[in-house]
Amino acid sequence: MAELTSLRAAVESLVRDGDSVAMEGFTHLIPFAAGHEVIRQRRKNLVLVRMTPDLIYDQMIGAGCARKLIFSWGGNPGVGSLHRLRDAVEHGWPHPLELEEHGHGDLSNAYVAGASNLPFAVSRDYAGSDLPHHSDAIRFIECPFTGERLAAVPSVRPDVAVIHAQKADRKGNVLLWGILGVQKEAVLAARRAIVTVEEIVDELEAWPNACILPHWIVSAVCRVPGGAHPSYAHGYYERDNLFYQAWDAISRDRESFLAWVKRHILETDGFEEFKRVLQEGVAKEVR
Amino acid sequence: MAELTSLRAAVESLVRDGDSVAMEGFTHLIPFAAGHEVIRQRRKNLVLVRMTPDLIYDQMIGAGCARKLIFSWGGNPGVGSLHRLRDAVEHGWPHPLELEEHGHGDLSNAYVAGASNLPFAVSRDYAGSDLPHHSDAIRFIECPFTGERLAAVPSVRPDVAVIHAQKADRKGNVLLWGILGVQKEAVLAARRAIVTVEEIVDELEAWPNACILPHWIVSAVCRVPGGAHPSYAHGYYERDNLFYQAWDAISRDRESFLAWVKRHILETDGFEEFKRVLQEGVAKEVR
Amino acid sequence: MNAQVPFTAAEMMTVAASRLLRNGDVCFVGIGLPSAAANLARLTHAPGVVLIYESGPIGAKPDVLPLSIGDGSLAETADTVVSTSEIFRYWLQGGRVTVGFLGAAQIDRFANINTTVIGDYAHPQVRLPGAGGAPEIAACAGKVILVLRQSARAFVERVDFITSVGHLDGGESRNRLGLPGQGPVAVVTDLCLMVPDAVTRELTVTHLHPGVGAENVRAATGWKLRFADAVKETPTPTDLELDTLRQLQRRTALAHGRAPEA
Amino acid sequence: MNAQVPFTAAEMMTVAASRLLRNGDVCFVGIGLPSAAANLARLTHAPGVVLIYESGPIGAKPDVLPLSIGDGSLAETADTVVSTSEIFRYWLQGGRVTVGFLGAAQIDRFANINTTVIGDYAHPQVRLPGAGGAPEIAACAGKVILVLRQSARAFVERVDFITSVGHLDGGESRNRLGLPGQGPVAVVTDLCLMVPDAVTRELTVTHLHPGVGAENVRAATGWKLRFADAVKETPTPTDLELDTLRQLQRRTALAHGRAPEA
Repeated sequence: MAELTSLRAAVESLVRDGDSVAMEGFTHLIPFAAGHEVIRQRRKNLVLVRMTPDLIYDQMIGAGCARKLIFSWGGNPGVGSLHRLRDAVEHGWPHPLELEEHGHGDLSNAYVAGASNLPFAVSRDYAGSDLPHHSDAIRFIECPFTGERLAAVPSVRPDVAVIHAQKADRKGNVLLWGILGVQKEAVLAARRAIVTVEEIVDELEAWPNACILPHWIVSAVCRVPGGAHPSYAHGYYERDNLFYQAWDAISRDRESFLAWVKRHILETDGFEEFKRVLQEGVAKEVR
Repeated sequence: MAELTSLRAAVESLVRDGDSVAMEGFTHLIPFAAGHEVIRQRRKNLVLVRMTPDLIYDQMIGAGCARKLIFSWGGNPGVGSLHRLRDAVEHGWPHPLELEEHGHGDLSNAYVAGASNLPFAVSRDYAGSDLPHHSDAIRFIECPFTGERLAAVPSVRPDVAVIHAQKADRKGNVLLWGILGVQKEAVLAARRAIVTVEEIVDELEAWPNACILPHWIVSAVCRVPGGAHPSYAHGYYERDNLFYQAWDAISRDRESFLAWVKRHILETDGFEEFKRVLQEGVAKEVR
Repeated sequence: MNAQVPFTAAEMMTVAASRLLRNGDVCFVGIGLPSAAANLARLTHAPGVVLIYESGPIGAKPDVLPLSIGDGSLAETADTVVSTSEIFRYWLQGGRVTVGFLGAAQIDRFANINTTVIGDYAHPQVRLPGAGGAPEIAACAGKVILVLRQSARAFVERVDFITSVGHLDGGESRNRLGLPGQGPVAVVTDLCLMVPDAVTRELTVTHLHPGVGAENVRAATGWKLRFADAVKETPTPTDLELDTLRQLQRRTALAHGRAPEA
Repeated sequence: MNAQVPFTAAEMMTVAASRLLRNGDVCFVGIGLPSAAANLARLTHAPGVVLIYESGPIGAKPDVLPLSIGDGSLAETADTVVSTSEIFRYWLQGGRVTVGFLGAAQIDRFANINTTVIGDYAHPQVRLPGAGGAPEIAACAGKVILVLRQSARAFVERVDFITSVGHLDGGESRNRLGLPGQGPVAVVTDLCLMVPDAVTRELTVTHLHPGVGAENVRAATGWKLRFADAVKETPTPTDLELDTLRQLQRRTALAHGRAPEA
C-alpha cells in the first residue's frame, strides 16, 4: 500500500545497507533525487542494478554506496565514460566494485522474469560472445521441444526498486508515459518500491491502457518536482544536456568529485536545497 | 506492408487450406466477419488457435473448416456449451477434431514466446494437474540456476493471425484499446496478419504508449464496420448478449446450425449482407 | 442487522462467499458466482478489494455484473487494463494476487478441480469448456476460494480429471509440488462452508447455512463427508448484504436483458 | 548531382553508411554515428525506413539528432513507444528488424565487436561502457552494418573481448552458432567501405573514399588487410546528401547547445 511521504522518510525506512537496489529509467525519468538521498543517508554495500548506470550510479559508486553493479551499459550518454565507475573498476577506488554484466535485451528479460516470479529468462543471445565466459549469470539451456540451445539469465529480484514518474493520485496510483524503459518490470520484480513523482493530483485522467502502477504495489510515493534532473520528465522539463557534459569534468578526478558531492548532496538537506545550490553554481559560472 | 483491401480479397490471398490460424480477441473485438469469410470461402483442414474459441470457432468447426483446435477455454461465455465444438469432440461431426489444450496463462505465454521468436515459454503451471499427462505440448524443465522444476510450452507461430481493431490510418497503422487480450502477440507471432477495423481515418490521434500495430507488420487491413458483432468494439458498439443466448438454440442441433450457416454466411456475399439478413431475422421474431 | 426477509440458498451462498474477502485483498475473479460474490464484497464490507479479471482489467469496479470475462464495463471502471499475457505473468504468477475466486464443474474431497471432461479424456461423456485460467490461479494465487452449487454429481470422491490442483492426495502432497500458492482454503456452496483439515487437507464442513441439516449436505456429496467437531450455523445475510446483492442483480438484469447466474 | 563543395571524411563516412539503408528497412539504431547515418537515409533516399531505438520508440522521426538513446524527441515523433523489454523481445529477437546499425570501440578482421574492455577482463587497461544492446542486435538483426572511425587501435587482428559476435573465426563458424541474423554485411569507416568475403568472411575493402589511398587504410588497420580485386571509389556525397546532413547537424547543434558526433 502506497504511503505518501517525504523522500527522506522513504529512503530511511525502505533502503537498507546491503540491499539490492534497482533505480531505473532509460534516459528518461531517472530518479536522481532518490539517488542523492541514498548518498545523503550514507547507505553502504548496496548491490546496484540498472541497465544504464548513468550519472546516478556514477555518483553513488563514487560516494562509496556500492559493492556490486549489475548492468548492461555504463557510459555517460553522448559524452563518454563514467569516470567514477571506471575508477572503481580499474583502481578499486573508493573500494573495489564487483561487476555482473549483461546485454540490454538480456537484462531487461531478467526484470521481466523477476516481475513474473520466474527464476530465469531465456533468449537467443550470446552464442559466440565472450560475455558468458566471464559470468556465472549467463548459462545455456536446451529447448525441451526443439533441442535448440538458448541463453538463460537469472531473474532480477531487487530488495527495492526506485523510479521517478510524472503523476500520482492521492491514493498513490502512479501514471507514467513516454519512454517507459523497464520501470514497471523493476517495480513488479522488487520486494519494495519507492516512486518519486512530479506532482500529486486528484485524478490521474489516464487514457486507455495507460502505464499505471496501482497504489497497492508501491511502498512509498514522494512528491519531488524536478526529481529526475538532469534527465527529463516528458511533459514537464527537458534533459539538461549541459549538466551531462559538465559531469565529465566534475567526475574526472577524485577531489573535484568529492567536493561536488559534499557541497551538493552531503551538505544539502534535500533535493530542494540541492537545486538551489546547483542554480547558484550555474549563476556563478555565467557571471 | 499493409495493403488496404477487401476482406474477401484478404482471406482469398492470405488464408490457405491447412494453415494454422489464430483469430484472437478476448470477449472484445472478436473478428467474426473474418471468421464468416473463412467459412464462406470454404477453407479446410485449418489448425485453429484461440484462447477462448467462443462462437466464432463454434461456427467454423461446425462448418467443417478445422482439423485441430489449440485452446484454453471453449464455452459460450455466460451461456453454456459450444455445441458444435462438443459435437465434433464427442461424436466426430462433421469430422473428428484433434484437441491441444492449455491454461490461459500458458497459452498466452505461448503467444508471447512466438512473438519473441523463442521456441518455448516457461511458467509455474501444471504441477499436480492432469493436463500434462494428456498433452505432448506441456513438458517440464529445470531452472539452470536454482534447479526448480517449471512447465514449458511450445511457442505458437501461426501461419495467419486475424484480429479486429477500432481504427487504422491510410498507411495501415492500426490502433486498438480497451481489453487487448493477446492480439498484439498473435500478430507478432504470425507469418501473416489480417486486421479488420471499424474505420479508416486520416490520423490515428493516438495517446502516449498506445497499442499500435505498425503497418509494416500487417499484411492486410480491411474496413469492416461492425465486424466484431456479436462481440463488441469499445467506443463503437456493445456486446449483443441476446445473440450469444440465441446461439445456444441455433447451434444445439446440426440441422438448425446448418440452416443458419447457409442462410447467413454461405448464401450472403459478405458481412454487409450478413448484417442485413440477421436484421431481417430479428425483425421477423419481434413481429 | 440480519435480514428478516426470506432469502434463497443461492443468495446465502453468494453472501457467505463474499464475507471471505478482506478489504486489502487482491482478488483474481472467475466469471459467474465468484464475480457476484467478489463484487458484493466490494460493495459492502471490503470497498478496497482489488478485482482483477483474466481479460486484463485491474481494479475493476463494475456497476453491473459482467456476463463474460471481458465485458466493456470491466475495462471502463478499471484502474488500468493490461494485456492478457501480462495479467497472467506479472500479476498472477508474479505473486500479486492474494485470493483466487473460482467456480468448478466437479471437485473432490481434496478440493481438486475438474473443468475438462466427465468420463475418459480420450472418449468423454461430456466435454467441458476446459481449463481457462484456473490451473494458474490454483497454482499461484495466495489462496483459493471455491464457490459452486453442491450436488453429488459435482462433489465426487475423486474427480475424473484434475484440471486445477487443490490439495492433490491430501496431507503434504500439495506442498511437495512446490507451488507458490497455498491452494483452496474454503469451499462455499448453497448448503454449507467447508475448509480443508489442517493436517489431512480433506474438506470438512465447519458451517451449515440456516435451515440446512447435515443429512442434506451428506446427500449432496459423493463421498463420506467429514464434519468439524462443532459445526456452526452460517450467520444469515444482513439487510445490507441482501439489499446490495439484489440491487446489483436488478441493475445487471436491466443492463443485460437477463440476470446472470447467482 | 555530386557535391562541388569540400566535405570532411566524417561526412563521407556518414553519407556512405546512410546509402546502405533501403526504403523498406526496419533499422535498429545505435546512438552516435549510426543514428546520424540512419536519419540521413530517412531524410534523403529512404523516407520509409523505420527507425527503432532500444529505449522503446518505434518509427522515430527526430527532427534533430538525439544526444542519448532515450531523448524525448524520439518518443514525440515515434509511431508508438513500447517498453524496453518489449523492444528487445518482440521487435529485435522477434525478427522484425532487417538492419542493425552499430558503432564499436574495437573490431577485428572478422568484424567481431568489442565494447567491454581493453586488456584483460579481470584487470582491464580500459573499462569500456559494455554491451548495451549490441550482442542482441548482432545475434538477431537480419543483417548488421558497422560504422566507426578507422585506426590501428580500433581495427585489430583479434579483439581483446568479443562483446558482440560478427563472423567469429570466419568461414562457417558464425553459421554454426545458429543465430537468427546473418551478421555484419558492411563496415563503413572514414576511409573506406569493407564487406566480409563471401567464403572466408574476412573483411575486404571494396570502396575507398575519395582522396584515400590503400596505404592510408593499411596504416589505419591492425592486420594485413585484404582488398577486393577491383576496388572502387566511393561516390562523393551529393549536394542533397551534404545539405541534408549539414542542416540536420545545424538543427541539432542549435537544439542541444552542441553538435553530436558525426
